[in-house]
Amino acid sequence: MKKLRDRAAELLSQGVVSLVIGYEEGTKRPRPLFCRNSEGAEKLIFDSHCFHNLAVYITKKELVGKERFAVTAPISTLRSIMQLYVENQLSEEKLLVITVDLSGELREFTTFDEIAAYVAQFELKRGEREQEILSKIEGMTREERWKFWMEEMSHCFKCYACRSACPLCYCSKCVVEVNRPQWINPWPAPLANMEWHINRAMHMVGRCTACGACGDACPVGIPVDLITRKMMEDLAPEFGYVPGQPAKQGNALSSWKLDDREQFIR
Amino acid sequence: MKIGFYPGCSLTGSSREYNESVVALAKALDIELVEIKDWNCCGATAAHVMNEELSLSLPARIMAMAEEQGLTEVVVPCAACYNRLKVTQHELEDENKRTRVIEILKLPYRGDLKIINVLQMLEAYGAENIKTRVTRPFAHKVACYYGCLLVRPHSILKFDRVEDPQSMDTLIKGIGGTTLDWAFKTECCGAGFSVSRTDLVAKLSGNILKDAADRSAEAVIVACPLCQSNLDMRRGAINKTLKNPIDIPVIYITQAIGLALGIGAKELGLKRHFVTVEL
Amino acid sequence: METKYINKSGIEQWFNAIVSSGKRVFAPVNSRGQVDFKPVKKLSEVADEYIQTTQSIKASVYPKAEVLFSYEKVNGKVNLTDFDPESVAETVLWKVHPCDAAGFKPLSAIFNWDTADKLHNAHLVKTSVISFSCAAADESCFCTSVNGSPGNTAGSDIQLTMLPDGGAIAEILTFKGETLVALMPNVFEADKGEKKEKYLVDLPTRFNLEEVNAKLNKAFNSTVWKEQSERCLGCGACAFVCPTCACFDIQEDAHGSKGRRIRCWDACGFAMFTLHTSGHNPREHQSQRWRQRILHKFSYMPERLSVVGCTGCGRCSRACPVDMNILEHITSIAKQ
Amino acid sequence: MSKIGVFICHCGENISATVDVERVAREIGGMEGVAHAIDYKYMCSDPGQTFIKEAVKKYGLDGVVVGACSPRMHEPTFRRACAEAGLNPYLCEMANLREHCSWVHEKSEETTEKAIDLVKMMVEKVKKNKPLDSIKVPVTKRALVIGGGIAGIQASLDIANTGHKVILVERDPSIGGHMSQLSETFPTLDCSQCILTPRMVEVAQHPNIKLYTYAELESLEGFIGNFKAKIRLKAKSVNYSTCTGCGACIQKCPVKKIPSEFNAGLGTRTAIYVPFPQAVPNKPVIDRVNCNYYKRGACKICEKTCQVGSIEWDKEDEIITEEVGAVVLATGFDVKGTDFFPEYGYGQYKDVLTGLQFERLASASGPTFGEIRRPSDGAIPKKIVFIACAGSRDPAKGIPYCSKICCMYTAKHAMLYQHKVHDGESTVFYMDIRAGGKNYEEFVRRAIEEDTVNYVRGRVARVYEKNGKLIVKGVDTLLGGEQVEIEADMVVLATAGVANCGSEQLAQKLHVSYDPYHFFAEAHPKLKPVETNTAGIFLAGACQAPKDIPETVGMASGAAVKVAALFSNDELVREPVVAVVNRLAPPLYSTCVGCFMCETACPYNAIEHEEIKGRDGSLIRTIARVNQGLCQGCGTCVAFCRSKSIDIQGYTNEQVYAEVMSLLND
Amino acid sequence: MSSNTDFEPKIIAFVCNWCTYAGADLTGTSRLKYATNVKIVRFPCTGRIDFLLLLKSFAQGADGVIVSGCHPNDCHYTSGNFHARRRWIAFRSILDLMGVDIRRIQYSWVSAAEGSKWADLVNNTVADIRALGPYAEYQKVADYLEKEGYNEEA
Repeated sequence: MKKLRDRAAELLSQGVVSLVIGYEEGTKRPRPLFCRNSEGAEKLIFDSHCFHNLAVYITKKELVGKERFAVTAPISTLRSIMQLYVENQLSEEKLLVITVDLSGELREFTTFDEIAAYVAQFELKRGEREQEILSKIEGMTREERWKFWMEEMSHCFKCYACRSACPLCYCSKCVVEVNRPQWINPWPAPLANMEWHINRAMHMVGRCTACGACGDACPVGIPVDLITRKMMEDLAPEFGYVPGQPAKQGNALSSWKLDDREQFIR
Repeated sequence: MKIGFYPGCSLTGSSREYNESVVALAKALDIELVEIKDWNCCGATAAHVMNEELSLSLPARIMAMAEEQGLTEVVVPCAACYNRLKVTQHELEDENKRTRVIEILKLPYRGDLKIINVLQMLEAYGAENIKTRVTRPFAHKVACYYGCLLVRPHSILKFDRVEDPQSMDTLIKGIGGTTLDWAFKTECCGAGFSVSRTDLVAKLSGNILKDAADRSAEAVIVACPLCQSNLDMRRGAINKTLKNPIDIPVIYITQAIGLALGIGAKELGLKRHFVTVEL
Repeated sequence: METKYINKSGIEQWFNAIVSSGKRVFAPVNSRGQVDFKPVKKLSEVADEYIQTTQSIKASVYPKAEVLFSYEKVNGKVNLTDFDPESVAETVLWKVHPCDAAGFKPLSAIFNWDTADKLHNAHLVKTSVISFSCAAADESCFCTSVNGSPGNTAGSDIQLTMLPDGGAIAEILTFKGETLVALMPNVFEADKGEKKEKYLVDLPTRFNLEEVNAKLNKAFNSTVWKEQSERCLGCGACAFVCPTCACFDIQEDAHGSKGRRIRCWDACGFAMFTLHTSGHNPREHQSQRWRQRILHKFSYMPERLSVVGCTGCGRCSRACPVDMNILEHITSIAKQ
Repeated sequence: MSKIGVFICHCGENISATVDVERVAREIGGMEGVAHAIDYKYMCSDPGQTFIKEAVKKYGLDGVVVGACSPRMHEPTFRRACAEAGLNPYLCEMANLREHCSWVHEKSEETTEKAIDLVKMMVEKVKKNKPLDSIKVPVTKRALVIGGGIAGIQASLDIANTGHKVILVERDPSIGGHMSQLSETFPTLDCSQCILTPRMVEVAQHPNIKLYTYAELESLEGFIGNFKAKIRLKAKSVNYSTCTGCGACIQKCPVKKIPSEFNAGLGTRTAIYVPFPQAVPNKPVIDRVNCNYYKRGACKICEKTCQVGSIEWDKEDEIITEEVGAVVLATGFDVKGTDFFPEYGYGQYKDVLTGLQFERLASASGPTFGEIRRPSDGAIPKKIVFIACAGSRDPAKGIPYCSKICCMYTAKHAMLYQHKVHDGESTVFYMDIRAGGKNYEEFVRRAIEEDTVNYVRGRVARVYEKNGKLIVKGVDTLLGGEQVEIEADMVVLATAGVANCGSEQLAQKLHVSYDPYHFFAEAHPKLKPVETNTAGIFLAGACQAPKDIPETVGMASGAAVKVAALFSNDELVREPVVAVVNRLAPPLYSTCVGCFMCETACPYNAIEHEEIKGRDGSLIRTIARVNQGLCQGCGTCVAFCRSKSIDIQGYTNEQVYAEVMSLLND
Repeated sequence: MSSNTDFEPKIIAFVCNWCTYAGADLTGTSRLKYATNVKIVRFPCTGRIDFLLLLKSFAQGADGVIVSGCHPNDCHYTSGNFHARRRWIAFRSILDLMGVDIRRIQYSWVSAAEGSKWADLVNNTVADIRALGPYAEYQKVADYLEKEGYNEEA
């Protein structure tokens, strides 16, 4: 922690970066922090409770400005950074990525290849909560799944916290805001909510890194992260992609294999 | 090495020498043959032209028994049996046929049994042992005769080159023999017409023997009881169709290898042939 | 205004009487790991042991999307069907927190500030509020700082203060409240003289409203907005759980020759909220939208509608994915 | 409010027999935004089109829907009519009431209701249509011809003679192709090389033809009129600008036993070689696979021999880019080798030859200088058997088609044999004799009657060697299925003509379709035999299917005319069905966020990066832009774009959404 | 579920212009008959077909959807159908997770030469959807605003 604070203060005072995005103590748990000077750096923390995916901020131009900036990133954030990189949203020159490795040492990444190599050591596994809910869903019949999700969807009031928390939802105009035609009804209603979440999952095919930020952000407790997570688990092996290790040429939906599955096609 | 064994009718009747030599050779090569209990006729060359359900059910029962007895791989020395079992296995990949046959048999049938012929068994489990255990190199020039049933239809059996098979030749070369490049490797010997149209068999088998003799073969090597009996037992009728009678013997590959390993002629059933074997 | 006593079994009998009167009864229910107002039939369904429901009673009283009118064109003629106030069902809200009930005033002030809002008022008329005074609070609660209190009766028709014996002090506050009592008057006994204040949570004032108001009057161009809003993600969670947020959007749901016009919830925190067709956005940055949220509640509303736009329920702080703690932010403004 | 005109066609009785067309017109006439709706017997006729034109003017229509046949049939007709009346043609749509309704349903209420729905759908679509302008793209008037056989030579010369530049790319060290390997040609028996070599020389000397031999197409990008071809010039290891072609190096090369490709494996060549004496260009290349120096690092005898120092050991493959407007594919075919035939010995009998090998034996420039001799012992075969349809017309061998040229060349071979070996005996086993063509049947008859070739109708079961003879066992089906056994000295297999190796990969590089046998597919089997499905790419010769020389030459000239026609315009007019990335006023500029996933999805590389810059020149954002020339309008990017920032003209989101909604809203 | 014998399913077909639309034209030219329930919407390529259109179709009352294009390797645009196939694999997987009845979407390859396949496809799909009955489960919620609240008791 001390090392991180010192390094951040150093980077800021030496003018290497103009901003360090990190974590500070919050009301109940750590929250994002934006330090612009070495005093701010004193508040920095970094531990296993720091779960916010700070990658969500690094595509916001008004926030990060034109100068070089740094971001402290746990594994899930690193995976998102890799995905943002292949989607042409980041540049190596502008971004300094800092993490604390398993041995507590500070690591800095200046290239995306370094990040990819580092991330490759970590396996993406289901946590207890994910395992519990997903195995429940996996055991349901089709009708039961529909009922389960409809019940969940009835709670959604379309605050779009899931979208706002997702680092990969960086569109300046989201499809739900497109009104010619109005693809998805803008009001919260069970089906319109369902359409939004199906749409979100489709937009995440080949991209979702299963960081869980969307589910965590949901104020009404819908496990929206599990929709994209299950999608990712089901499709990643088939389409041959690994979250955090994105292919440089095209993602799962913009590429194809001659022998892709087609038993369902008559 | 333990492997399932389906002798079939011929090996217990007209071709006992084939059975004897297979068993003797397997023993010499440390291969334990486990005979399928309560096996039945495979239907041979007759059933499949008469009744499809019967022709599938007979071999299916054999395989179902083998599966039930916990066997995973079965060697079938008779080329006709081998062919019928393999073809049945292929046919029963069709769900409807499989359901029907299971209904007839009242036995479970999975269809994952590995069916191999003697050449495949020797290639897979004997090749190394044969090489080191040859005591009497088989220094003879012979014609390897495969016949029809061992290699056809290729799409189902997927064994060897269809028009110019090589596996028997390789085995013979392995025990010091010389093999002929000849034209009748896979020609028909007349097969089951042996009884009803001996004249036809005499002509067809005669062509085969003549080409082998013309190319100065000392023996014809076979791996099919039907071929062996036509070329051997019908020699009299054959010789009547030829200008010059032919006296070269027709022996099984198992006998040839047995000789090379120093197994006795009697043990290999070599005394049972119509054409005297002096090799 | 009348104060009565009602014992434990009396509460249940009265509750059952309300349910069987045919009115819809909404009460906090614990399900899916969250406590929220839901239709209930039995008292046992009602949640205990919680500080605050995730959503305010706004979610139970006002639909998130509501048809203003519908139309159909037949043979070149348009048939309009207007909103029917009578279509709104009689609703009783059970176990409402005072901070929730207090939200009706600012909401009504907004909806009726120039013309009376037919829909809003129809829902209000059909709704009866049985609030429970608060015996517990957490670090997000600050009603006492915004003219409220754990025993505030504003907006309630009846307020119950639970007593250790399982009974309650019942303050019957309005005619609507009396109507509810009349469903089973015999369970209401004479007031036993217990002081309600004794059973209320002690919640010290966290900031001085006047002071905040004075600071805000000069804070429009302050850098504080940018500093505070940096981590804000721009979602609508705070607005949607708030008992006083009233932003809405008008949408057309057209299918061929028929359709309906729908009013649905919106949030001033959304980037698109103020986006003009031209592409110009008067509140282009999140900091401006954050400023709008705070100024609207703590400056514009007191000034124009004479009511604070915040009841101190603390829901926005709890719902915020990135811990935008309103109390913390207001306090820091007050200290500036 | 829209003013749509709807025109329902009876199509004689084709539509009106099952659809109540009057009711359709009546009901549609009552729809929102429909200003005029009529039905008429033949909308596509002159009076029918006049109705439309007059209505456009009279009612000031801003959209037209014609309910008639398939738009694939008459869309251009009605769009033209609208354009003539001053309405943007892309404001006209067709509802398919014939192929998709009246012809596939019985006369019933439901059929009429479906017809109404189909028209309604198009009315709703047209309401969302926008006027579009055709896209004009410039034409690069330079052609690329791939393959230097007779097809490529002919096409190149024909195009070059119209005054346009041609780039001819040949894989081998010399042009000439299979025709240069032939001895004499049917049905005239004139010498193949005598008629071909002048053409080869003409190619080399033509001022409009740029010839790249020993070169292959690496990639082709772009679209009709604007292709960019990357061509790999394989390292020849010989500097052609200094090499005089003296041939001294070839004589001295110590590696002499390489089977000669030109002689179909019957002769040999050296490692530094010219494929044949009349090669164009007549300069050698070094075959690096077989060269001692490249294999073992030592030798360099050729370098020592070369007077002008032309050997370039370190030369590497070079990739050049040429811009062309059209491509002619003339990559020819190949023949199956004898090893494809297990029944004829898997290629192990030296005296079982392919027809192409026999051509080399019969050719005066061949390994035996035109004498028919057995490759095994050099003896002159006294008995020869020709087997036609070796592989062809044999579904079991995966070649169910007829290779077309074998009947004729087999007759020619037998004839040549009889002419050269007077006491020889030749037998041809055949299935049918296919001799359709000018003087072809007469030629075959001559072989049978004058040259006494023994034609046996039947198949050959086996060929095997015995006592130095090839025993051919066949059947004569004309004589009651009698078995025939011939002790032949030589057997010639008329092996199947198959697609050239690598044709599948080439097709994929060019985005042209190919048939199951990997021959390139023509755009239409009857009406567009030289076009491919990809505009601007044409076919010539046997790369499309096996064919003989006159047919090949005819097709090559056909392709050349297509190219010349294309080059007669300075600009090409294209349908504006292309994708567009939206543009908005600042500060948004576009809803595109520049993730460029569309770029990876686009099959045509049509997505470009556009930098949005502020007034001070600073980069604000990089967003996608569609190159309208490259875009073919598939719309894959549209469905892929998450923010719906790309749309495709003619099938916009609004249009298709309106269509779907109209079908479902009651 | 109500008796399905008089149930006439509403089915929309999303097809590509070059193969299936042309194939359906051939069905017409060959005068092969099929059910009137299916209406065709033409797209340039299956690659163009937006998954949202399928969702909207169900929301607007379709009981079934056909999506059809060129066989693999036959795409006029060389790879549009391959992109579409991937999209469908993903879409099916997500729909299935959410409990949407994926049996109601029939994917197919119908070439320009397969006029009879198109007729069979339509007839079989109509029969399949008829057997499944109206997609009431989905259509019911399509109209819901919050007022009818899914979480409220009926």
